[in-house]
Amino acid sequence: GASASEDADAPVDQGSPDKILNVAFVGDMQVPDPDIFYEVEGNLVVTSAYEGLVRYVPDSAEIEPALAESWTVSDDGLTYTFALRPDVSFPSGATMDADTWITSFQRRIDVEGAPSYMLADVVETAAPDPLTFVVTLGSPVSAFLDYMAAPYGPKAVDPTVLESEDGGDLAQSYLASNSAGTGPYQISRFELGQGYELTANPTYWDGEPYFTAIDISIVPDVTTQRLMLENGELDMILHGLPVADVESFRSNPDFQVIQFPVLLKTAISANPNKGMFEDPAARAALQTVFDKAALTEQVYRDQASISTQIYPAGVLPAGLAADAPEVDSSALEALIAALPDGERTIDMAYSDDEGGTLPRLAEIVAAQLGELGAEVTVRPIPIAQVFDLVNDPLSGPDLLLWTFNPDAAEPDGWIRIFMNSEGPVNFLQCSVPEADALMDQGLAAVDEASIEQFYAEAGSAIVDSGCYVTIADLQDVVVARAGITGFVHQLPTPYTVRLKDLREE
Amino acid sequence: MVRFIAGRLASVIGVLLVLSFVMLLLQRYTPADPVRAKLGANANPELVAQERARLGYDDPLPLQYVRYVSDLASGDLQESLRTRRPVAEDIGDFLPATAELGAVALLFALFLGTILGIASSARSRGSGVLRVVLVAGSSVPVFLLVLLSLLLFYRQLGWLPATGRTGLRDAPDGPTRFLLIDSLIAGRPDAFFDAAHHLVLPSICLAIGPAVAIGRVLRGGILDTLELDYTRTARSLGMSERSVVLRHSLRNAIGPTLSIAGLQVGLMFAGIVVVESIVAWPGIGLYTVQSIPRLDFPAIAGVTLI
Amino acid sequence: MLSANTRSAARPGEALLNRAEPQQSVAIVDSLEVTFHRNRQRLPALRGVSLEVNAGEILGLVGESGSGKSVTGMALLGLLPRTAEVRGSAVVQGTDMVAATENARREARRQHLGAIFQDPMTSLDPTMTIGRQISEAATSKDAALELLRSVGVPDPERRLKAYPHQLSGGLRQRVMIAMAIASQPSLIIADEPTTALDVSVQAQILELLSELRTRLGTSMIFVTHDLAVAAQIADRIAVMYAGRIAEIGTAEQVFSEPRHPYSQGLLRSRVSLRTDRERPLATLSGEPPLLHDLPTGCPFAPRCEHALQACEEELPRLRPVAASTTKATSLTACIRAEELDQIDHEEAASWGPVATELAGYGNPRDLPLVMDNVHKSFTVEKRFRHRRTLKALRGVSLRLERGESVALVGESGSGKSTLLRVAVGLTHPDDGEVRIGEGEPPQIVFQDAGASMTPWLTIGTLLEERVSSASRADRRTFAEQALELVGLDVSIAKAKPRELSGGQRQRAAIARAIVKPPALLLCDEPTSALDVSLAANALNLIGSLRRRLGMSVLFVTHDLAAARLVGDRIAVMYLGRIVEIGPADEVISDPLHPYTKSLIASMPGAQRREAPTDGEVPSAIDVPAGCSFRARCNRAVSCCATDDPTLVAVSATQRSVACHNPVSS
Amino acid sequence: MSVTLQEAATELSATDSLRSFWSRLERIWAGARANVGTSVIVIFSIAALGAPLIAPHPPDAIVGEPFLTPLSSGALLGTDDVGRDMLTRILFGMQSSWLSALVVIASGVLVGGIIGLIAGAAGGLVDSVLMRITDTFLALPGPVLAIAVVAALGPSLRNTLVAVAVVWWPLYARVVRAQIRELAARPHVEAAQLAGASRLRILTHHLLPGAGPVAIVAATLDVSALILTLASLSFLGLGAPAPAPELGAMSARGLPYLLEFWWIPVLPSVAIFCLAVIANLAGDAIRDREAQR
Ligand SMILES: Nc1ncnc2c1ncn2[C@@H]1O[C@H](COP(=O)(O)OP(=O)(O)OP(=O)(O)O)[C@@H](O)[C@H]1O
Ligand SMILES: Nc1ncnc2c1ncn2[C@@H]1O[C@H](COP(=O)(O)OP(=O)(O)OP(=O)(O)O)[C@@H](O)[C@H]1O
Ligand SMILES: [Mg+2]
Ligand SMILES: [Mg+2]
Repeated sequence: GASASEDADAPVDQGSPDKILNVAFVGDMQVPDPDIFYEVEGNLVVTSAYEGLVRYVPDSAEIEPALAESWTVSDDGLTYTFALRPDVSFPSGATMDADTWITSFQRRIDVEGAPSYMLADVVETAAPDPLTFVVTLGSPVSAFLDYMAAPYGPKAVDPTVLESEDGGDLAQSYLASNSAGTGPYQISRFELGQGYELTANPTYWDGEPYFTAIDISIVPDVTTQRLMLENGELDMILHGLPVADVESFRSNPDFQVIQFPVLLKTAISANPNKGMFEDPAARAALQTVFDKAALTEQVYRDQASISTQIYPAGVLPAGLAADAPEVDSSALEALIAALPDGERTIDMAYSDDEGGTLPRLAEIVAAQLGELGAEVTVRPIPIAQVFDLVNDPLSGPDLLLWTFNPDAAEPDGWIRIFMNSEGPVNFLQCSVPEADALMDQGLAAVDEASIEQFYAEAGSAIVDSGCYVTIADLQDVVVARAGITGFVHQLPTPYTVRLKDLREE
Repeated sequence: MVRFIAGRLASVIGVLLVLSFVMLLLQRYTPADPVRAKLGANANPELVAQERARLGYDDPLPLQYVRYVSDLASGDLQESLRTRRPVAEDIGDFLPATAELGAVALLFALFLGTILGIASSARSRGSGVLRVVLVAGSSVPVFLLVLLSLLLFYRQLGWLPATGRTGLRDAPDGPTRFLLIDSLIAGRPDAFFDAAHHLVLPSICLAIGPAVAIGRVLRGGILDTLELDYTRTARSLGMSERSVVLRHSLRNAIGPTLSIAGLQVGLMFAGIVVVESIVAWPGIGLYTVQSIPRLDFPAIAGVTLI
Repeated sequence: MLSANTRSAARPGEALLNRAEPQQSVAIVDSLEVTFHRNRQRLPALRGVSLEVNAGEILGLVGESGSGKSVTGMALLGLLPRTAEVRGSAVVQGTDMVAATENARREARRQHLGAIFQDPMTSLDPTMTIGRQISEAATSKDAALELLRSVGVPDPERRLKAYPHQLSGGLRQRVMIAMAIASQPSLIIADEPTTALDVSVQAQILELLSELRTRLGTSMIFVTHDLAVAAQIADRIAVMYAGRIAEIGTAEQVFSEPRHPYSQGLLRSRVSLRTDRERPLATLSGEPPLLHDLPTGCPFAPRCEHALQACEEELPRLRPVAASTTKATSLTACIRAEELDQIDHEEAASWGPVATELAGYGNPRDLPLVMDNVHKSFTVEKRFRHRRTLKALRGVSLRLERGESVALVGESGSGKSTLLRVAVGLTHPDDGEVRIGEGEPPQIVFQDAGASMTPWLTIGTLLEERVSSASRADRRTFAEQALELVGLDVSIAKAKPRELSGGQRQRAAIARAIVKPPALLLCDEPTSALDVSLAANALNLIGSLRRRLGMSVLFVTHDLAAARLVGDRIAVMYLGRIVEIGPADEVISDPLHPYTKSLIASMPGAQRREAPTDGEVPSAIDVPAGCSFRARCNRAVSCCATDDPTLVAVSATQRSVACHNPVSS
Repeated sequence: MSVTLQEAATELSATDSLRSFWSRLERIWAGARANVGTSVIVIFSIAALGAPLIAPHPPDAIVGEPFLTPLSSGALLGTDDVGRDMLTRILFGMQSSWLSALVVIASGVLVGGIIGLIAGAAGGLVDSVLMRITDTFLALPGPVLAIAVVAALGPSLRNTLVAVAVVWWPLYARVVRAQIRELAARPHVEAAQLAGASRLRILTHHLLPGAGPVAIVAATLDVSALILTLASLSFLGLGAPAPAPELGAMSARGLPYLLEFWWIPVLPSVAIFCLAVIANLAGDAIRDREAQR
């Protein structure tokens, strides 16, 4: 067995060919229903159990075939035709065909889960023949193919299961703890609070996975996770280890540290509706205050790269929508000095979700602003309250520090939800009408070049508003037992590696 | 007797009514949007509005309250925003593990506390050391205590497992959902010992604080009773000091001690939450910890009501 | 002279004196010194006590509180606290309970010693059945049953399963005795075994103990503070004072012709049914010395009217002194023991008349207290069962004349305190009427003076509280006057209650009641917690104050002798009823109610014409139909079972009685 | 002549009052010394208040490189993950932990004391209603309520303290009530009633002072429990938020560094340990002293 568990009481069946990979989550995932699941923790499960029509090339924003062997897009950008792979079947024995996709799309729309927005513009699905799936949109959506490749994108769900387990709720109860996808693994145990088990899908179309089972336990405390990794009870830690701990594993020959680029950006939002940063000059001055390189080095060492674009790195070619000003703190210092007493306060908050690095970054940022003469207070805001800031920016903080990821490796999903005037998570309600118009044009555009152009300009407009100071693009850091190989990672799926490709020497 | 039970019942119902109202108020006036948290950043506003309506967040407060209470009366604690399962069901799943841990910890606490109480009141040899160890242990924040014990007993010595309730994949999931009991029922000594092995570290870490409190009360009680006339009677009959303590003092000091132990159960919860999240104990504490950042109010309220 | 020896049981040898034949003694205490330490002070509780206990003998140990009686007993049991510093020896059947190892002492306790303590309620473990507790002493269940039977516990099988609180006080004490004799010990230490009991039960227990002594031949050390009780049961008596034996001799000699001035004082201040009512009691002045501040010479010298210079210089040793009339020799620790006979005691002047300028009256024609057919019940909740009513007062009528003093006697639970509380309005009656004269409201002097004063307030504050409306300076004057009236130093106003001695405390409590003299003073057993000499002082004080201030007094006591002394009239209560009331001397000398008669017969030292009443006061929860005393009455007639007698005046006298068949003189 | 006399008189009274002042001070000091427990607590409170004076740096100042080990130059106990001086922060942390504990306990004793006093003295219906309410609060799992309150109102030390205080008083209400009941059954209360004391006076003069010692003993023994509870809540993210130097929060937030930079979580815990042990010892000392009486 792959599990090097030293737990004497756990009988490790040496003779069996079971190869078990042990990993841990820091908390329970949401339900593993592909049409509901919309979180970071848990991608590992959903993307192993289900597959979409297309997927991203590892570490790239390029799209490659998955369940669809090939695809075409009509010139008006309204019709997508997917040629399906013929040899794919579900564990139940049912084969994956165009009808599968019609029911899967319909289910996603009917379930009305968070990711259903991806299909909001679909007006028709059709199956001219069993291996051809045609999707018609009401208006062009330049990001549509990216949606299909996204971790939260539509997945093939076994129609026979949907029918037999319907239960009046579109099989939601069943899929809350079981899987019905074509992926390399199936959920064989799903116990909240205790852990989940995935077992290899023997009929997987792309060859049997090396590991026969994946055991996912829930271990909220990273120190405990680290101890378990050192004792061999875990084979890898996918995220959450403090930066310094990662460094110490790097020098330990029994372990390996693997890093991947990922769409995960840390930034500071300035509140243009109140306080010191109501003044555009102050916002502009703020953008130049921080030595991003030094900050990144101090907080993330080499587990992140300096942010140079308003978009997560990799979404647009380098140099577009640039956010890399010269460092100069004198402007803000002068501005603060000019403020009357009592107005030099800065209420800085950070979204309290990740635990690890944001508090530290917040404290360093606060200290730096303090040195410029501001009176900074720092407070965490629980993630649920961060989402509520939108409703009343005046009660929000002056500065908000956050780390978020887009759903797909395309620009619209990032800029539209975070930075559009109507954006559901435009936390501090920074409105840039010019950018709004540009991103609408970008979404409706059809050719590659103009799409890029529109989004680059929209991004620049946002940068010019001074509402954001991007700090760093984080990397996914995996610490694993030495000897495990075959790490494959996709840009928009943090904390996740492709389980199917893992092997052991 | 009937009166007594009726009175207790009435007060429990009163507690629940007040508590659920407080919970509702908190939930209502929280500057947070749990629905948005549930649906995610990209969810479109219509969907959010729909979901809010479905969960009744837009209804007037009294209506929400009536609904919550009537649901409560039928044993329905609403649905968790996080797990999307009925909170009652979640609690049913998570509670046994906590109950088992808590019960074992309480037993340890009683055991250690009793030994401490007896030893330090009889000033027997070694009681000083015991007292110092326990008082020191109880003065360390429990999270550090657990982690340091893990470092020692798991990493250095390898004597105890780190996480979970059991290392067995096929542990019995029997009628009581108490692993110790279930494995006995299923006739699985291996599972029993494995579960016990997993229980040792978290339950002792949890037990130390209450043990000191119990020991302190017990010592006071024993010292008090040792001054009493009936222990003098027992001595005059030629009983040894030890049997006087065991037969008479202990019996009479145990009452107040048990009521302290009862209070400790309440205080132990913070510890349970902490310990569960460190040793990944699949219990109600873990459930709560996960519900906090998501402002999963139905879940938090449910746990509080329990 | 009273004859102490009225018991029917024969003494095992009249010749027994203070010195036993060595082979016969079961316990020898030799130069025992016990010192405690508290607050860095040495407290020499015993200072060289030597005594012997002969086989089959009862040795009475008498003395005031703190004189070291219990310490002597505990030393013999080997149960002194470890912190005590002990010198000398206390050998019981060959084991030195001072020096032997813990195991040896325990073995001696198990085999040779038994103990009976004062409070049978607290001396038994409340959480264990009687059966289990006895089994700690007895070998088998049959043995336990046999033991219970032998100490006169009726229905022993049922009692084995009972818990202590389910038994009456007398039965509990019998259980204690059963446990003490279980191992057939050669010596029983009985530390005030009857002090907490009612007189009639006390008489029964004393009877039982001496009967057991003759039956089993066990020796006994009987600790008591009541000389009369000791005289009644003991063969020899040792009088202790400040950790030393002041005098030791035969019971008859010590009781009738004590040689030590302290013993004499004790005897004189004892209230009996023959004490002269017309004048204050003779008392011992002062209080016992504090242990941490003992005089170098005779510890009694500061209180002794015969003290000489020499007394203050040197500790007197015990030496034989012959008594003149009984011809018995006692050992007495007094250098002037022989001369004392020659000194005459002055009689105190008789009481003055009761003041006519009556205190605290609004309307001079008011009666201080009129109670008419007062009923009072309490609901006592029995767990898991329906509530039950306890009838504490069942139709009590009582009138107090101005300036009159009425003594209320009755056994524990008869409703005396309830009556007082109803009278002052602390409790409201269920039925009936209570009228109080206008003016200064009545005050109560409580049994436990310490407990009746707020521990953290000074005496001054407590006294001034009575006159809170007066100006600050006036309040102070009032308080000082009151302190002077009760004979306390004004400086005591600054002290807190626990800093005072027992006697001072009781005086301060009385002072509090008379800061503004009320028309009616109610006293709830104000002397029962006090030593003989202090009790006599308190009785004198109350007697003189009520006369000087013209107060009416309702004086509650369970001691008929005190009642007779204080009360112009005596009212006898039984189970929430007044069963007899009349002028004090008449009630005592010529009781009409059989209950009164039996109470008198139960008094220790009384010349008993008949045996004390059997049984104990039944529970006030289930008062039997008809006459409530019927079951214990030897004069019961048929109508007693059905008709409840009411209090009716006996024609041509001032007396009333509630009995169908009163005792005829 | 008369003038000088008067002067002499005033001078006399001045020295007199000075002397009485001194003797009073001496008495207070003697009392405090005898009262080991109380004095330890007082001394600690003073030290906690004085943290700003003793501490070498402001609590939030970055004084050097992050992760400096203890005994580095310039940072006696090292620096934390941001580069702030551990010693400074621990001193300030002791201040905030200690004062937090005292605030919660004081409010608990106050509220619980008043409720216990009223319930115990009134008896009957008032008593049973108040005690029902108290039991209700007692039945609340304190930490859970704290979790709910803090989850709702956001993490801040104040919210946590409020939440904890809400569930902390019932213990004192119980203790005080029991003691008051016991006292109320003593004859001294009836004696005071007969002496003409008003209800209020009986309450404040004849009952309340008697409940003081038990409440104080309970309170001192609770200090450590409270400090540890606050630390646990900090671990759950419910304590003082990020930069605030609060011992529990510092230790809890530093926990991920346990294996690499042990001093960051351990040293604050050591401080907690000291506080808890001191509070425990003080509580035991006070209790023993009370028991001796
Ligand atoms: N354990 C002890 N520690 C300190 N002093 C003690 C102790 N036991 C007794 N004493 C002191 O020794 C003295 C004698 O006590 P003892 O109990 O023998 O008195 P007593 O004659 O039995 O009085 P009482 O009639 O009150 O029972 C008292 O002053 C008492 O305070
Ligand atoms: N508050 C009360 N609640 C219930 N029962 C009471 C109460 N007060 C008195 N009793 C009961 O009423 C009866 C009479 O009590 P009371 O105190 O008047 O007797 P007493 O004659 O003063 O006895 P003692 O000599 O023991 O003081 C007793 O049985 C007692 O238990
Ligand atoms: Mg005694
Ligand atoms: Mg009474």
